[in-house]
Amino acid sequence: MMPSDCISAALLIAGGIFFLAGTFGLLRFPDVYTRLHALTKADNVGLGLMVAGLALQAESWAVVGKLLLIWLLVLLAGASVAHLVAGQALRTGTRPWKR
Amino acid sequence: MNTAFLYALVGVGLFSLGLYALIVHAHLLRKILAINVMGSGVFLVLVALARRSRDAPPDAVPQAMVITGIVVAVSATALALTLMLKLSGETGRAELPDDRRN
Amino acid sequence: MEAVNLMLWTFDTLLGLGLLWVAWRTLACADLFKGIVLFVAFGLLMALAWVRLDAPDIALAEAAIGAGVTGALLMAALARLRASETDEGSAGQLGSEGSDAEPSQWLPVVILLVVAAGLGHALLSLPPEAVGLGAEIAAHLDISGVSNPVTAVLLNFRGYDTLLEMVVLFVALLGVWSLGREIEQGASAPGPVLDTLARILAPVLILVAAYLLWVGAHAPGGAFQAGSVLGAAGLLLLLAGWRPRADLTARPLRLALVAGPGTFVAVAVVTLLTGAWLLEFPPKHAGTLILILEATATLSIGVTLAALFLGGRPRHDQELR
Amino acid sequence: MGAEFTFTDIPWGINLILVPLAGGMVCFLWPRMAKALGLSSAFVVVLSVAGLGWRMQGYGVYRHAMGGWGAPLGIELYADGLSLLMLAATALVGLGVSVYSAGYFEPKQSARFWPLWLVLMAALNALFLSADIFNLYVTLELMGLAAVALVALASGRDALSGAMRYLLATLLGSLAYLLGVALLYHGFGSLDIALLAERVAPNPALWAAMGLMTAGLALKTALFPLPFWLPPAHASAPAPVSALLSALVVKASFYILLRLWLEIFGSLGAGVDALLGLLGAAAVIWGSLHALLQTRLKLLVAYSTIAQIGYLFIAFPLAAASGVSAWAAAAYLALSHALAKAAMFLAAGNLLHFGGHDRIADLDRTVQRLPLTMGAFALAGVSSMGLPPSGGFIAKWLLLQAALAQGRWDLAAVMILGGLLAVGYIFKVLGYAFTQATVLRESRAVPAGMEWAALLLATGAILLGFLAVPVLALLGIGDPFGTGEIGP
Repeated sequence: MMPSDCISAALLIAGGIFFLAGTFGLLRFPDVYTRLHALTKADNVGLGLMVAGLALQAESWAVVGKLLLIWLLVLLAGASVAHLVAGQALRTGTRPWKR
Repeated sequence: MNTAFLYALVGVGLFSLGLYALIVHAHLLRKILAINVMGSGVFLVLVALARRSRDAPPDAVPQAMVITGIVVAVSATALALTLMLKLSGETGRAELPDDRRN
Repeated sequence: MEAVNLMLWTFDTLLGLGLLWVAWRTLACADLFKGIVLFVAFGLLMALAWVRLDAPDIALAEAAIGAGVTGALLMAALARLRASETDEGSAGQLGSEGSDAEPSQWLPVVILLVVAAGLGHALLSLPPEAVGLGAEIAAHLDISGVSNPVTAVLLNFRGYDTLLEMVVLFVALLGVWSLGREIEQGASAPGPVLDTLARILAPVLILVAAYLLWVGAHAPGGAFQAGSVLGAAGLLLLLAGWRPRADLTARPLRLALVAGPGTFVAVAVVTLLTGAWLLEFPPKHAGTLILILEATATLSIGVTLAALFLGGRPRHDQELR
Repeated sequence: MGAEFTFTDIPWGINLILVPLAGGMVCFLWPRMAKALGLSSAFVVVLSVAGLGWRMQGYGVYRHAMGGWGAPLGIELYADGLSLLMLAATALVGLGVSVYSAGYFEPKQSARFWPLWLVLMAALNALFLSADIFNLYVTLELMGLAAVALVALASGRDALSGAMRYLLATLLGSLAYLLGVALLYHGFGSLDIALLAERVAPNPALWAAMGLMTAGLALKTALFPLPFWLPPAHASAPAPVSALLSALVVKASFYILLRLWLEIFGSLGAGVDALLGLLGAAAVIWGSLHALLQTRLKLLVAYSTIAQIGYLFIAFPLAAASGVSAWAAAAYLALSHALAKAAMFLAAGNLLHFGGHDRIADLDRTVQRLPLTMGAFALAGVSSMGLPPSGGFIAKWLLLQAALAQGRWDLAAVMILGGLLAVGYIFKVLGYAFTQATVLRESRAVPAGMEWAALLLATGAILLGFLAVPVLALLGIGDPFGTGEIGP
């Protein structure tokens, strides 16, 4: 195994862990706001790690560019959609969870 | 069991599940969902069975048929949803009246 | 290799069971909104299944149309349905979901189990080697004008199907338009976030559509995937409150809607006049012709999907001109 | 292409698909021209069918390899006598309905009707010309969606729920058919009907495909016990649309079923054809009885369609046992019923337009006031009852002969009973049309074109009673029923 392969593997596994954590958060957190938090945080970082891991394996810069573009688009969409969902929830009267 | 048969059987399962839901549910939106699930089941059978021999290159004909089918499905769904909205605007319910079934 | 195979087998089994479970929840859960969300998830799982079946073209189409556009159409319909039902005291919604208990529920279950068992038996009795046209396609691919076999089938070998399929989309639009005008959404102001998102994303989506269209000649992609991405861009703009100007919704919109099938018919006539058969592309020009057909098809698919999302004729469309 | 371009070179079959398709799109772009374009398209289609028939008489069956590929890679068009007969029915009914519609719709509805109708015409022609089971699926869906949209043109609760029910039924039928396509393709490696016919072998996949496709198409054809969607859709649609649905659209799915049966599933036969015959017989009785019970004219005509479809299915067991004449009878019945039923619905539309209602008991001396319309209804009724001289008589006579020759007294009895019930429901309408109603109502004038369209179609159904020899000869082109001779 090349050293870059090892780094890739580590990044991919780390990304997977973030996704797993995000999914748990989505399922276990108490209200819509905290769930959104878990989802976006974990997905953005998890996907970023995965993209980084895959970029190391890419055959050309064009592929790296596409991977980066995917990540940026997901960041943009995830952030906006989370904002919209939270805003809608506030408007329809869902109170943020308090301990 | 071969992967191809596994997915084909899942396709049959989806077809039957959709058919059941189409029969028992009264709400039109759910009937439309059921039709879509049935369609996905048929598409899965269509493509999965072409992968029975793994070493050959994929057969493009079923794949093209499924792409055609997906476009047909979205067309039908759009028409059905608009009809449903008009009907519920007329009757106040998104269901078919049952009185005509004799 | 054994370990990899076992992992893949486990993955396939889990995915198959997951598909069935999500489909069942989609159809059985009490809340329709939840059902639609699950349906979108179902579409994404289907896209995964397509990848596992070496069908990336379908995976793209499924994710964009099956999950994306269909999901948006369903959501919009549910929102309009709820809006109209709250006027009537939302009796219909509750009543419809609770009143499903008919006495003879076991009969369909039994019949369907028998049907499913029979179909399963029929499937498993098929010969283990696929009989298909894979070799036939490979043999003719070099004179088809493209190197992606799926595009070759869709636009060349079975281009006639695709012509009729474009007309199916057109007919759906005719049907929706004949049912009335667009349904005005209530007072949900789009807000700055959605507006900005649409401003950034729409051009990117249009670029992606162009890329998918171009790449479809030799790699997964093509007119349908590109068209649905274009449609998604239109959907986003419509959601953000954008509406086409009055002078654009008259003839130009109608022209865009028929551009795809219209070009197809025109090319069909030209090929018939210059050659012996309808839609017979001379190998030298096949690539160009396919690109022209795909470009107009992409435009029409995109515009039609966005127009279908409106749920009726646009405000400024005049029927009699 | 050679220097000289002769009459034979005109691609008649292609015209049948492309002309209405292009017409429909142009109608959408320039709604003001819709009526003129629609009428001329319908006229060109009639000419093209005549040209196709002329060419086939000289050169035999028509084939066209789409894209020049040919089966199995590409899609082929194929027309033999059976296709030609169905195309002729489409063209004639299409022309009659087009002339009728030119007077029927108000401008706004007209702008919506013509594009949909022209696309439906293209779909029907494409369906009757197709030799590829997946291409048939696409044409089926195109036809179904266009038909549903046309039903919904008559706004209002009944039409909308009728259209919705129809849409769900037609989608379900198509999906069952498509699953059958998948099994046939993966079982035998082709989508072309002729190639499949060479390759099929009785195995579970073929049985399953047969079950799925037969059930799906029977649902679309509204075979008993699955006709629940037909009466509401056909009765609530605008009159010309009802005519198209009853005359042509249900026949299209029957045509596919017949084709598949003749080429692919015929070898499996055993038992299934008997079942189809039984269902057909039940449909004849059930549909006729319901027609007799109706108080509204359009519903009566719609239930009569269910009964007439039943006759088509009675041909299955008869043809399986011996001979071609039962198939020829079914094809003949499909043609004459198309003309007669279109005429009936158009006449019913005239009455509805005239009096503002279609309650049979309040028809109020329409015989004197709308003689052409009632004449059309009566002539179409003659064909539906199977009285001579009419196309319906020839068809039912052939069917009855086949039944008697095989000693199927039960089926013969059902046919005779169905005929008697038809006499009952037709005369019920005619009787009220002669008498004066208790409550007098205002009436609106009916445009002459609408009356003549109905009358000419009905006359066509009667004329078929004199044309048995040439029509059966045309039907024999390409030997669609596979034994080399046709008729008695």
